[in-house]
Amino acid sequence: MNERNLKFMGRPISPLTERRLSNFRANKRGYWSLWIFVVLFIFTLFAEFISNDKPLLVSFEENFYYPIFQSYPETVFGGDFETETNYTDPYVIELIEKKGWIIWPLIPYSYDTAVIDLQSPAPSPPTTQNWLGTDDQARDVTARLIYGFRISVLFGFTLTILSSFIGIISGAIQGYFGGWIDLLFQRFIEIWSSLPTLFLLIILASVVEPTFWLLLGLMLLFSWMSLVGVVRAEFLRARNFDYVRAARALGMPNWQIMFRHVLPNAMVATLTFLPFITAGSITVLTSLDFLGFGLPPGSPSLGEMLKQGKENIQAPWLGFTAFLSIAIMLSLMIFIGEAIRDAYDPRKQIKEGL
Amino acid sequence: MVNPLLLVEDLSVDFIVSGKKIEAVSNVNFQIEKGETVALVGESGSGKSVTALSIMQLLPYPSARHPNGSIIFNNQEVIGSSQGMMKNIRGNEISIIFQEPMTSLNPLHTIEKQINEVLFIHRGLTKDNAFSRTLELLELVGLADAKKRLDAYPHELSGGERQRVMIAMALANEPKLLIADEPTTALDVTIQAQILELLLDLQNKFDMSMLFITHDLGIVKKMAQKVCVMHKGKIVESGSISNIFDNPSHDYTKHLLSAEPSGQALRPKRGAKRILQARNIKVWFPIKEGLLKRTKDYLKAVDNISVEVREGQTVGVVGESGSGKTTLGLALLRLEKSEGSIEFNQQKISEIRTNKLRQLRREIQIVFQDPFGSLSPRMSVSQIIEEGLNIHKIASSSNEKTDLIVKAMEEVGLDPDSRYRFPHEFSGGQRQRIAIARAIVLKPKFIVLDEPTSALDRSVQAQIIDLLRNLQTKHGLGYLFISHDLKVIRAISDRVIVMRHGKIIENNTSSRIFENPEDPYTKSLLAAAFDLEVIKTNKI
Amino acid sequence: MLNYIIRRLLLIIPTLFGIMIVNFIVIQTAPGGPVEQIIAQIQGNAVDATARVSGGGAELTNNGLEEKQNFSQTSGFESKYRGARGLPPELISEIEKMVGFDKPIHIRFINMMGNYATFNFGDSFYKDQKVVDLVLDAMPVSISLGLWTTLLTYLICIPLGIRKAIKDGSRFDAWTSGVIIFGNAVPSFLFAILLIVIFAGGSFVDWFPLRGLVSENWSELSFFRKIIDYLWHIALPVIALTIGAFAGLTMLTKNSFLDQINQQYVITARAKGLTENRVLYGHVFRNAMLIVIAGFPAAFIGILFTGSLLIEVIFSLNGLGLLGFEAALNRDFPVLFGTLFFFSLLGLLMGLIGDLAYMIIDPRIDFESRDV
Amino acid sequence: SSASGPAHAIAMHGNPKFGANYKHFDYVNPLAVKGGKKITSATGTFDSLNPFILQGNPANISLIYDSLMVQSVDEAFTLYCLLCESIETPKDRSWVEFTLRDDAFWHDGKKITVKDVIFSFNILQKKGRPFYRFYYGSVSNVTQTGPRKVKFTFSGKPNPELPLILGDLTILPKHYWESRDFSKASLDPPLGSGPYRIFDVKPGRSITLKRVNNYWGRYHPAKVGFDNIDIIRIDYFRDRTVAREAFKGGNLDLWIENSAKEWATAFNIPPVRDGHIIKKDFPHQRTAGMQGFIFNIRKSLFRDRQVRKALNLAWDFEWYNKNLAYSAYSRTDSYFDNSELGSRGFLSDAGQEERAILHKYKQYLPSELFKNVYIPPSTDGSGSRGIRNNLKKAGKILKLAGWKIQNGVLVNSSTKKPFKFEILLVQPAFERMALPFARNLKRLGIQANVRIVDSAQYQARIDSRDFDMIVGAWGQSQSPGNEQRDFWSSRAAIEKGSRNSVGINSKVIDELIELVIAAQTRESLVQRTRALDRVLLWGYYVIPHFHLSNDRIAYWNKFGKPKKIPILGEATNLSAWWIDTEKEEELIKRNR
Ligand SMILES: Nc1ncnc2c1ncn2[C@@H]1O[C@H](COP(=O)(O)OP(=O)(O)OP(=O)(O)O)[C@@H](O)[C@H]1O
Ligand SMILES: Nc1ncnc2c1ncn2[C@@H]1O[C@H](COP(=O)(O)OP(=O)(O)OP(=O)(O)O)[C@@H](O)[C@H]1O
Ligand SMILES: [Mg+2]
Ligand SMILES: [Mg+2]
Repeated sequence: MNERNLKFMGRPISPLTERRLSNFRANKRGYWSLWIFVVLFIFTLFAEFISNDKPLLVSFEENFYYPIFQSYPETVFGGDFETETNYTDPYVIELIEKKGWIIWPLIPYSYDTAVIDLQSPAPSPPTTQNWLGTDDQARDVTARLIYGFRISVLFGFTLTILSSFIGIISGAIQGYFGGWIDLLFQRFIEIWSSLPTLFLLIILASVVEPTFWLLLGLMLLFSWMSLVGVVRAEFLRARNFDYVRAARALGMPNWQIMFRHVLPNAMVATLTFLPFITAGSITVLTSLDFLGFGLPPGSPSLGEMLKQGKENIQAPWLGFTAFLSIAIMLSLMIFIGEAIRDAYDPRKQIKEGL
Repeated sequence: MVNPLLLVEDLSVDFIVSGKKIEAVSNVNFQIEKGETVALVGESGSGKSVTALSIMQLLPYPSARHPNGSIIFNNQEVIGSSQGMMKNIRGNEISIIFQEPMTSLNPLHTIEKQINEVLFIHRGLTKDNAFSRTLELLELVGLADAKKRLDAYPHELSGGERQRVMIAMALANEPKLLIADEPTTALDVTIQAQILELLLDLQNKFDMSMLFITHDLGIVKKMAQKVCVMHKGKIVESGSISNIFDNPSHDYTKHLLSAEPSGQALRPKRGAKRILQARNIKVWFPIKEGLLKRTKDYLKAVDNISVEVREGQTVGVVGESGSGKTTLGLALLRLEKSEGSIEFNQQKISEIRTNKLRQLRREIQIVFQDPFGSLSPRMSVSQIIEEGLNIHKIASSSNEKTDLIVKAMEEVGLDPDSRYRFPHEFSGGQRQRIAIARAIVLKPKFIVLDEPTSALDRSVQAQIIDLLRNLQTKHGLGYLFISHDLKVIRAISDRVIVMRHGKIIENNTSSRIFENPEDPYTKSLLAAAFDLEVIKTNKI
Repeated sequence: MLNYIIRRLLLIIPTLFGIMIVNFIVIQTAPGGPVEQIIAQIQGNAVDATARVSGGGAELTNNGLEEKQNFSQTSGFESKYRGARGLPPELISEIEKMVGFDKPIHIRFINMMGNYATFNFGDSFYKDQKVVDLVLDAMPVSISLGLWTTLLTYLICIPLGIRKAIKDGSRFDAWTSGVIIFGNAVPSFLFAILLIVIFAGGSFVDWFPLRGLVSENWSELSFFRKIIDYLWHIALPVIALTIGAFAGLTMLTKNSFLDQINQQYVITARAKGLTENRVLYGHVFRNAMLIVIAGFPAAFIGILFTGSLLIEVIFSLNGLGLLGFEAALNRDFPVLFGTLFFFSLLGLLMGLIGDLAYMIIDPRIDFESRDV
Repeated sequence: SSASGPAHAIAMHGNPKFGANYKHFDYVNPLAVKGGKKITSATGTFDSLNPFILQGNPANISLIYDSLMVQSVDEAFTLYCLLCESIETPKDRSWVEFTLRDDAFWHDGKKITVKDVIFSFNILQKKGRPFYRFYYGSVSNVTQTGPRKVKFTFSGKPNPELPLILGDLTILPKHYWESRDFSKASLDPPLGSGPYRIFDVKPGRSITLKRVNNYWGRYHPAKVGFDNIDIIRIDYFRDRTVAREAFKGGNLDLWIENSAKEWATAFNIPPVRDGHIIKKDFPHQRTAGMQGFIFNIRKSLFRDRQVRKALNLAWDFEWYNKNLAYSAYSRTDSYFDNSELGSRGFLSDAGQEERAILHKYKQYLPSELFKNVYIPPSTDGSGSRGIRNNLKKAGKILKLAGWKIQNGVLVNSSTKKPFKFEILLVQPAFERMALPFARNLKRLGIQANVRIVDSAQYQARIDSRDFDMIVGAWGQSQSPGNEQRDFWSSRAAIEKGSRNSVGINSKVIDELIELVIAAQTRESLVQRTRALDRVLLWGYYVIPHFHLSNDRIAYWNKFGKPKKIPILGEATNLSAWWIDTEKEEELIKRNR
C-alpha cells in the first residue's frame, strides 16, 4: 500500500478527496474563478478600510486618531459640532491639516457619502476622483459597488444556502418517500407558494422597517420552493435505482440513503441552479426596491444600482457597473459550480496525461 | 494470402485514474479469421473486456489510451479512425454483447425500440419490417411470450431476459464479427445451450467470426477454434483448442484448467436453528396498459413459494431465466413488496416496521445479480464497503475500519490498493466481488447470493466458494444461493430448489436433485449442464 | 395510476380552497384596502401602480400637467385644488358599501367562494369589466410573450446545452458560457430600455415599434402582413425576455447531459453504430431531460403570468403580469382573487401534468410510497 | 365686479379682461390655419370614455365637450360664456342664472337646451365621481327659469366662487344618456358638442379626435383661434422613458417634460441640434403652491416652532439644485409662489390691508414676522461652508429649545429621549431630497430614517396622521378660495382625510382663511392671501422645497403658435397652436 499521507489542517485527506481536489483543480476556469471570487469577497469584507469617508488615521496635534474604530466629535479637531466629525467636509480637512495630517483609505467615500464638489450634476460621469462616476444622489459608484457587492453577495449566499438546504431536504423527502407524504406536502407547497409575497411585505413594512435580516427571512419563506420541484423529480427517479435498494439492504436509514446515495446522484439540477439562485436573490432585492419594500433607502446594493441604471439611461456607467459586476459574479459562481460538478463526477475524464 | 478479418497487434490500453496510470492491457496480439471463433479466457480483471471494447473503440477516451498497438478490421485501422467509419462498423459489421446486460440497456426505451433501432439505421427497414424481424430475433433467443414483452422496459425484465435482448440486438444485423463478452452468464443452461446453438448456426450461415469471452471452459471447447489466455493484461498463451486444453504451458493456464468448483457442500448441524422461514411468498407484478396505465393482468413472478434455510445451510436456487429467482430473493429480504410470511430467527419480519427491520439488516445480506447497478456510482469502493460498518457501528476507530475493508477485499481477491477507485473503473468480475465483500464484511447470519460468481473465472470462483464455505463453517451462515451454474450449485448447496414460472417444481437435497431428478425440467437442465451434446438432441 | 390522477384531481379542491383562504386573510390584513385606494384616487394622491416600475422621476408633485389631464375633465388646471376638501363620512361608508366592505370579513369570504363555485368571478372595482373579460383581454399578450419566449429558450438552450456538454471544457464551451451568463445578468428591463433606445427610438435607429402587440391598422392588413406585423411587434419584447432565460436552461441541459453521457447504455447506443446526434438526441436526451422537459409547463406558466411585468410596462402591453400587479397595488380585490383563483387552478393542473410527464418520460417513476 | 345684470363673463374678483364685444382672446392667433395632425402622448392606459365616473380609467376626451363657460388663461380666474349667452349673479353671489345660447348644437344636430344643463348637473352629482358631490354640494336648487334660462341657488355660507364653479360645468346630452347607463364605464364614443369628436378608439393604446367641421362654436369669440388641428391622436404609453423615445424618434409631435434630469440630458440629439425639435422653457405665472417636507405638528417632537425652524436650516436646497437637479428649480419662499398672491419683503413695505390684518393678531404671532423678511435658509451650494453655518445656527436654536448633545446624539434635556423621527415617502424620487437632508440632520445629532411605502399604506398612514414627516404639496390656484379651509383650518386638522396634514390648529389662521374666502376684490384677496402666507411661513410648518416657473415643452418644429404666452403658461394654451405647413414640409424633407 502506498498511502500518500496528505494532510489538511491536521486532518488526513482521503485519496478520494484528493482525487476530487485534483479534478477541481483540473478545471482551470473554475479553479481560478474560485480564487478570484474569494479574493473579491475578502476584499469587500474589508470595505470599511478600502472605501470610507472616515480616514484610516488622523494625526492632530501630535495625537493619533482612528476614526474608523472610534467616533470623535468635531470639537476634538476644533470644529463646531459635538456630533461625529464629518471628515469629508473641506472645512474639517482644513482644520485638521493645519495641525496634522490625514491618511485616507484608497477610496475616500463610503456608500452613503455625497460627493459635494461635483463637476457636473449627478449622476456624473467617471473621473479620476470618482472612478466609476457618481449615482443620481451624488454618491461614489465605486464605493457603492464595493459595499453593494458585499451586501448582495452576503444576502445572495445566505439566502441560497439556507433556501437550498430547506428546498433540497423537502424535495428529497417528497421524492424519496412518495405516497401521502408527497401528496400532502405538495399541496402544502402549492398553498404556501400562493401566499401573496407582496402583501406580506406590505404587512411587514407596516409593522417594522425592513432590514437585511428581515428581508432575508421573508425571502427565505418562499425562495426555498424553487428547488423542491427538481429535487423531488430527481429523487422520484433515483429512488428506483438498484444501488438505493442495495443501500436499503445494508440497513441504511432512509435519511442516510437520501443524502449519501440519492442526493449525490441527483445533484445536477441543484448544482446548476445554485449560482442562478444566488444571482437571483440579488435581483430579488432589486425588485423589492422597485416596489419600495427593499432595504432601507440609501442602502448600497447592486439591485439599487441597477434600478438607478434604468432610471438614468443617460448615465450608462450606472447600469453598466451593476450589470458587469453581477455578470462577473454570476460567471465566477457558475464556473466554480462547474468545477465542483467536475470534482464530484466519478467519470470525469481528465485530459492531461502523465 | 487473405488477411484475417481482425488483426490485433501489440495492443495496449492504459487508464489514468487520479493521475496514476493503470495498465489494463499490454502488447496483446491475436487475429481472427473469417468464420472463426476465438475464445478469450482468463482471470477476472485480466483485460478481456477492455480488449473487446478497444476493438469497438468504446473505451472511455481520453482517460483510456492506447499507448501502442493497432487493430485492423477488414483491412482498416480502427484505432483513431473517424466517427463516420466507426459508425458504419459498429452494430453492423461488428456487434458486441456486453458483459453486463443489466446496465447496458437504455432504461427509458422499450426493448422493441432498442432492437428496432439497429435495424433502422443499418438496414433502413420500415417499421413493420423491423417489427417482424425484432419479434423473430426475440423468439430466436428464447424469450417466452416475445410479443407481449415487446413493450416492456428493461427494468421489468429479469437478468437473463435482458441478456437475451442484448444478444438479439447484437445479432440483428448478422455482423461479420460478433464480440460476445460473457453472453450467457445470466442464462440457465438450457437457454444457454439454445443460444450457443443459435450462434453456431449463424456462424455457419453467414460465415460470422466471433470473439468469445467466457469463463466457462466447456463453452470454449464447444464453440471456439482458438483460445487466447489472458493474465494480468497480457496474452500468456494462445493456440488451438486442443493445444491449449491438452498441453497447457503457462502456469496460469494450467491453474485455470484445473480449477473446477469442488468440495462438498456443508450439511447443517443436526437440529440447527431455522434462520429463515418463508411461507407462501407471492410477488405479482401488475401488467399495465394504456396511457392511464390501468392494471390489466398480473405477472406472477413468485407464486406461492415457501422456503426455509437453516443455520449453516446453503439452499441453492436454480431454474429457468425469468422464473422469479431474483424476485424471490428480494422478496425474502423485503426489498420487493410481497405477500406471505417471512420469519428470520423466529422473528416475523414480514410485518415488522421498516425501522425495526433495519437493525436486522446487518444479519441479512444480499449480493445483487447486477453488481454494477447496486454500487453507488459516486462512491469509492472503500466507501461502499465501509458503509455497512458505519451503519451498524461495527468498527469504532477508522483504522479498525480500514483493516476490515482491506481484509474483506483481500478475501475476495481484490487489490486493496484499488479501494479508492470508483465502481466503473473495475472489471465485471471485480465489481461482483466488491458486492460480495460488501456483504460479508458485516458478518451477517444469512445472505442471499444472486449469481455471485457468474462473472468470475473458475479460479477466482473457487476462491470465492471456499471463502463462503469457510464463513459458513466458522459462523454457521445460511445462504440462499441463486445460480445457473449447476456445478457451483452442487459444490455449495445442501438443498436445491428448482423454479419455473414462479413456482417451485422441485425441492430436495442437493444430492437427490443431482443424482435423481424427478421433474422433467430438472432433468433437462441437468442434462444440458453436464453434457453440452444434449442440446442437439434434447430441445425444450 | 388512474387512482393517483383521481386523487390528485380531488385534492385540487381543498388546495384551491386553502389558497383562497390564506390569500384572503393575508391580503385583507394588509394595511390599506380598496377604500383607502379610492380615497387616495379621489384626493389625487394615488401614485399610479406602474409608476413604481416605470419611474416617473419627477421631482415635483404638483407640476405635472399630464397628471391632471387624466384626472380633471374640466377646462381649468386648478379644479383639483378647488375641490380639495375633507371627505364626508357618508362618502366613505358609501365607498365601503361599493366595495362590499360593509360586511364582516368571513361573510365576504363565504360570498366570494359561493360565487366562485358557480364560476362567477365578479367585476373589477375600478374598471367596468368582468374579471373574466379582463383576464381574457390580457391573454393574447401573455400567451404571445409566454409562448414565444418559452419556445425560443427551449429551442436554443437544449441544442446549445448539448453541444456544450459534448465540448465540455473547450473554447466553444467557454465563450458560449460567457455569452449566456452575460445575457442572464442583463436585467431584462434595462435591456428592454436599451433595445428601445437603440432600435426604436430617436437617438439611434427606428426599426421597431415601441408598443403594442400589433399595429393600429392591423385589422386592415392581409393575412400575411398580419403575421409579419405581429412578429415585428413582439420581436423586441421577446428578445428582452429571452436574453436572460438562456443561461439556466442551457447549463441545466449541459450538466444533465454530462451526467448521463458516460453511462453504460450510451456506450451500448454507440456500439449500435448510431451517429453521435442520434446517440445524444435518441438516447441521452430522454434520460437527461427529465427535469428540463417536465419543467416545461411550469416554466410556461411562470412566464405567462409573472415573468414579464416590466416588459409589459415598457412595451405598453396589457398582459396578465400587469393586470395582476395593478390589481394588487390598487387593491382591486375581485381582479386579484379572480386571477389568483384562475391561475392557481391552472397551476395545479399544470403541476399534475408535470408529474404525469415524469411518468411518461421515465416509466420507472411512480408516486407510491416506498416502505419496503 | 359682481355685476348685477346679465354679463358675458364673470371674474372671481374685479372685471373680466375682455369686454362684452371682444372678438377673440388676445393670446390666440385668430387667423391660425386649420388642418394637419398632431400626435401627443399620455402615460398609463385607458379603458373608458366616461371621465365623469369613478369606475374605469378614462381617456382624456375633454375636447369633445363644451362647458357653460370657458376660463381665460391669461387672467387669474375669469370665465367667459360659451354655451351660455350670459350669466347673472347677485352681489352676494347666492345664486347664478345662465341664459343659454340659441345656436349651440350637439354633434347629432340636436339643440343644447336647459334640460341638458339640469341633466348634467344632476347626473354628475348623482352618479359622477364623488368629488362632484361636494364640488356642487352648496347648490340647493336648480330650476329652469325661462325657455333658455337655468338658475342655481346656493345655500350655506356665501362663497363667491360658486358661480364660477358652475360655469365650469360640462354639459352632457340628456337625450343621449337617457337611454344609457351613465354609471358604467364604456368605450362607446359618447355624443358631445365640442370642437372635436372621437374618431377612433384603440382601447389602452390610442384615441384619435377629429375636428368637427361645422362646430357650432367655431366663430364664438372664446373659441376663435383655438382648435386648429384637424386630427389629434393621443398615444398611451405605460412607460415615460419609452414615450420620450417615441417623441425623439418622431412618433410624437410634442412632449412636456416633468423631470429636470431628463430635460437636461435626454435631448442632446441631432434633431434638437438641427432645430427640428424645438426644446424650450416657457415661463408661466401659475401659482406654484407649496411643496416641502411637512412636519406633523401633532407629534410632540415637532410641536415646538423653534425645533421646526432649526430643522429648516438643515436642508441644503442650493446643493441639491446644483448637484442633483441641474439647477432647474427655484426655491419656494411662499405658499403662493410664482404669483402676485405670495407675500414678499418686509411687512412694513407690504400693502395696507395686509399690514392691518397682521397687526391685529400681533400678540399671537412671532415677532420675527414683523421685523424680518421671510427667506428660506440658503447656502452657497458647496455642501460645506454654507450648510455648516446653517447647521451651527440650527444647533444653537435646538440648544435653546431644550435639546443637547450627549455622546454625539441629540437628546431632550429633560426627558433624555433622543431626537429621532421618520420621513415617510411614497414616491421614490423624493429619496434624493430626503437622504441628503437626513445626512445633514445627523450632524445635528438627529436621526432621521427615510421610509418608502406603497400608496395604499401611505394613504392609510396619512389619514390616520401616523407620520412624523412627509413630502407633500398643496397646489394653489390664481384665486384661493374655500379650499384653504381644508388646507389649514383647525377643523380640517381633526377631520379625517383632510389636506391639513400638518395639523395646523390656529385661531389666527382660521380667521385669515375666512378673510381670504370672503375677499370682495382682487386687491383685497391678494392682500389677505399674502397675510395668510406670512403667517403660514413664519409658523415653519414645512421645509419648503422648490418650484418650476417654466413649462418644459419640446416639439417637432411644425407648429405655429400665438405670439403671446398667457399668464397660466403656454402649456395651458396648446389648443391655440396650429400646424405650420411650411415648417412641416421642411420636416418631411429632412426625413427623406
Ligand atoms: N474505466 C476504467 N478505469 C480504470 N481501470 C479500469 C477501467 N476499466 C477497467 N479497468 C481495469 O482494467 C482491468 C481490466 O479490466 P477488464 O474489464 O478488461 O477485465 P476482464 O478481463 O473483463 O475481467 P472480468 O472477467 O472480471 O470481466 C481491470 O483491472 C480493471 O480494474
Ligand atoms: N418490475 C417488474 N415489473 C414487471 N415484471 C417484472 C419486474 N421485475 C421482474 N419482472 C418479471 O418477473 C419475472 C421474474 O423475474 P426475476 O428477475 O425474478 O427472474 P430470475 O429468475 O431472476 O431470472 P434470471 O435468471 O434471468 O435473472 C420475469 O419474467 C420478469 O420479466
Ligand atoms: Mg469483463
Ligand atoms: Mg435474476
